[in-house]
Formats: sequence, C-alpha cells, structure tokens
Amino acid sequence: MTVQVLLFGKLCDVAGWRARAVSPAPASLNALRLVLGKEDQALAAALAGPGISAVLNREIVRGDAPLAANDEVAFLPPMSGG
Amino acid sequence: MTVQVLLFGKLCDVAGWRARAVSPAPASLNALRLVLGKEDQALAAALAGPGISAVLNREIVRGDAPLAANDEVAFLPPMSGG
Amino acid sequence: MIRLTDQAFEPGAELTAFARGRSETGAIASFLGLARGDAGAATALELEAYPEFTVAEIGKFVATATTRFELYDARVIHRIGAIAPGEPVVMVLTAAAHRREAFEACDCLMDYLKSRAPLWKKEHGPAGPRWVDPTTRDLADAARWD
Amino acid sequence: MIRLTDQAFEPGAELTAFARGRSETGAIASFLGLARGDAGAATALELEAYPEFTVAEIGKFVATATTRFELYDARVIHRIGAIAPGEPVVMVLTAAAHRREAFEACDCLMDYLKSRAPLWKKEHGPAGPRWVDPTTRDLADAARWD
Repeated sequence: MTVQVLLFGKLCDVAGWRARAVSPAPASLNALRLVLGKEDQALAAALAGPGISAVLNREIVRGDAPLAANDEVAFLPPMSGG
Repeated sequence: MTVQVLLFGKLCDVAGWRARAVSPAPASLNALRLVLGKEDQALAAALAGPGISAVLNREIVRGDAPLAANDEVAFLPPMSGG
Repeated sequence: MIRLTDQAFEPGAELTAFARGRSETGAIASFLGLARGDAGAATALELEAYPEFTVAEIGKFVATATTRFELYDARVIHRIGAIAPGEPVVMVLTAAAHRREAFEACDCLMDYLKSRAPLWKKEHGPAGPRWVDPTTRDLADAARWD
Repeated sequence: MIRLTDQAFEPGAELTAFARGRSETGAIASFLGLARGDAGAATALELEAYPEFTVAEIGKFVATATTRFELYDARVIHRIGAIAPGEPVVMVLTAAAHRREAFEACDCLMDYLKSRAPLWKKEHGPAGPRWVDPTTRDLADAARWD
C-alpha cells in the first residue's frame, strides 16, 4: 500500500529528492500534500506556491482526488521548455 | 545609338519577344513606350496596364525618364514569386 | 511525431526527412531553438522532462494544432539533459497547403513549448545554476492562441 | 546571402550550413515552399527572374528586414526555371536572438517574395500554361509590414 511520488524542476532541489514511495498510501492528494509537508516545511511552502500542478497516473488533476495503492503522483512547477 | 529593351513574364508572351535593341534610342521612357506600342497594339495596352514597372539600368523608375545610348530598359508585370 | 532525446540531433537531416515526398504540401515552416552562450553568462542548459507524460501532453497539443491549422503534418524534437551553447534544443516542423497556416502553427507550437509543456529548464552559468521561469512575454505569447 | 538557382537544392543542407557555429543565436526560423501538385492540376512551375536586378532587389529588402527585426543573419534561396511538383521553390532562413523576431522576419520576407520581388511564376497544367498573379491574400499579407 504505497504511492509513488515524483518531483520535477525546482521542487526537486527544494526537497532534495526526485522520487520516493510514501507508505501507507494517503487517502487523497491533499492528504499526500500534508504528509509530505509535515516532514519538510520548505517543500510544504513550495507545493502550495503558485503554478504547481499535480499529475495522477499521468493525468493532470485540478484540486483534490482520491488515491489508491500503486498510484503515481507527480508535482510539477511552472513549465519552461524550448 | 540603341537602347536594349527587356520584357518579363506575361509581357514576353504578349509581345512574342524577350529582348531587343531599339534604334535610334528614343529620348525618354515615354517615347520608347510609344515606339514599342506603335508596332504592337497588344503590347501598347499591356505596357499601359496596371502594375507595370519600368526599370532603367537596374533601377526602378516611376513615371518618365530620359534615355541615353546603351541604356537597358526592362518592363516588369506584377510580380509573384515564392 | 514527438521525440525527446538526450542526444544532439542534426536539424538539417530532420528537415530533409520531413520534406521528403510531399507533392501536395506547399509550405513547410520550421523553428530551431539553439542554446545561447549569452557571451559566457550561460555555460550550459539542462532540460528535464517527465518523459512519457511530456510526450503524451505535447502529442495532445500537436493534435489540436493539426486540426486548428489544417496541417498535413507536424513534428517536435526536444532535447533533454545537458546541452552546450550553440547546440539545438528544440525543433518544430509544420507542413500545410499554404504558408500562413504553416507559420502560425509553428509559432503556436513554440509558444506552447516555452511555457506550457511539461519541461523544466535550468541554466548553468558562472553564478551557479538557476531554474528558468517563463518570461512575461512567453506567457503573453502563449495566451495569443487561447 | 541571396541565391537564385536553376538547380534543385537540398533544404536540409541549407539549414545545417546556416545553423553552424552560432553560439549567440537563440532562434532560427525557416520557411520552405514546395511546388504543389494540386492533385494533377499543376504539372510544373516555371519561375522567371531578371537575375542581377532580382538578386539586388531582394538583397535590399533583406538588408531592411535585418535591421528592422534585429537579425543576426538571413538567407534566401529561390529556384528559377522549370520546377516539378514536390520540389523546393524557395527557402528563407532567419537567425535572431529570440524567436519572435526570427519568425516575423521569415514571414515578412516570404510575403515580400510572393508579391513584390521581381519574379514571375507560370503554372503548367493540363489546361495549358498560365501566369500566376499574386492573390488578394498575398497582397494583404505583404501590406501587413508597411
């Protein structure tokens, strides 16, 4: 019963990690944000910042969503390619 | 004492020639237009049509201009490249 | 159609392949973005992607643009990983019957890639690394197509 | 910088040559115009120029565009003579620090070539040859930059 969490761009630098398993799986995206933020205030602030997107199993999610075992959640900072 | 005359695009097809020497050299561009038109009414009409540019010695000329021996005059129909 | 690569690519070869055998395409627009050296201020770029997601998202956008601009074809090649100054970072190619559609689609795709595609760009320079945020102009450019 | 040629050219090789060694150029836009077959309605194109004059006039326009759009470089290659469907007719390349300038300059140069450069285009089709006049849209496109 874990969810896989991925961070990209500056969120990686803030947290000091790129991917980790969170176990037990929180019930929702918002619950996952709380779990991650409790251990790391800088990450909590960064995740609450402007322009952060959440992606659940490769689909963008606005707001909250329930989580299940083996879900993949990614947090994405503002994008800039090209 | 000649001027070299060049026609491009549809003007060529109308006149049936691409380049010819006109001798004696007419005194001006307008005089040259008259000389060419006197022998060929279809060309006279085409040269008087919209969007015909005259080029004298590789410079575009608006309206009339004096001609001298060995000048090169080109008449250009509306342009379309690319 | 969409390719992320951590290897240098050759823009001319991409254009040649894209242009081949198109007897009904009148217009091919292309854009090639190179890593600027900024006279020594930038020593390298680093591009990060969320690979499968990034390819899928760009693919969705390309499909929308293909319909909107009546394209015959479109192609996006984007570097990821470390990129030296002068190297290609991104190439967009669009094929249409006429030039206006090809130009606009290419322009629109580049605006999307600059501020809305899941890519993250870090500049390494003498003052250390910094994550690049889209500029105000990038955001305004992308909003032109909304 | 400006080349008229009665031989087929290879667009990819032109892009590769143009893009080489540019550590400060961020953006290269290019446009490639191909002869369309129009599903059999056009069997060949024929392009006429007044060679030295045409090159000089295009050169003046490119110089103006280079200043206006702050280009690092620009290149125009234009076919003359007979051109088969699917073959390249024209290629414009522009290099600038940023993409907006490169795109706009390329677009502007193409609009110029379509209706204002000393070139004359004849289409050969099943119904015989006809001289192509610039379309209303071509004229309006060129006027955008006045």
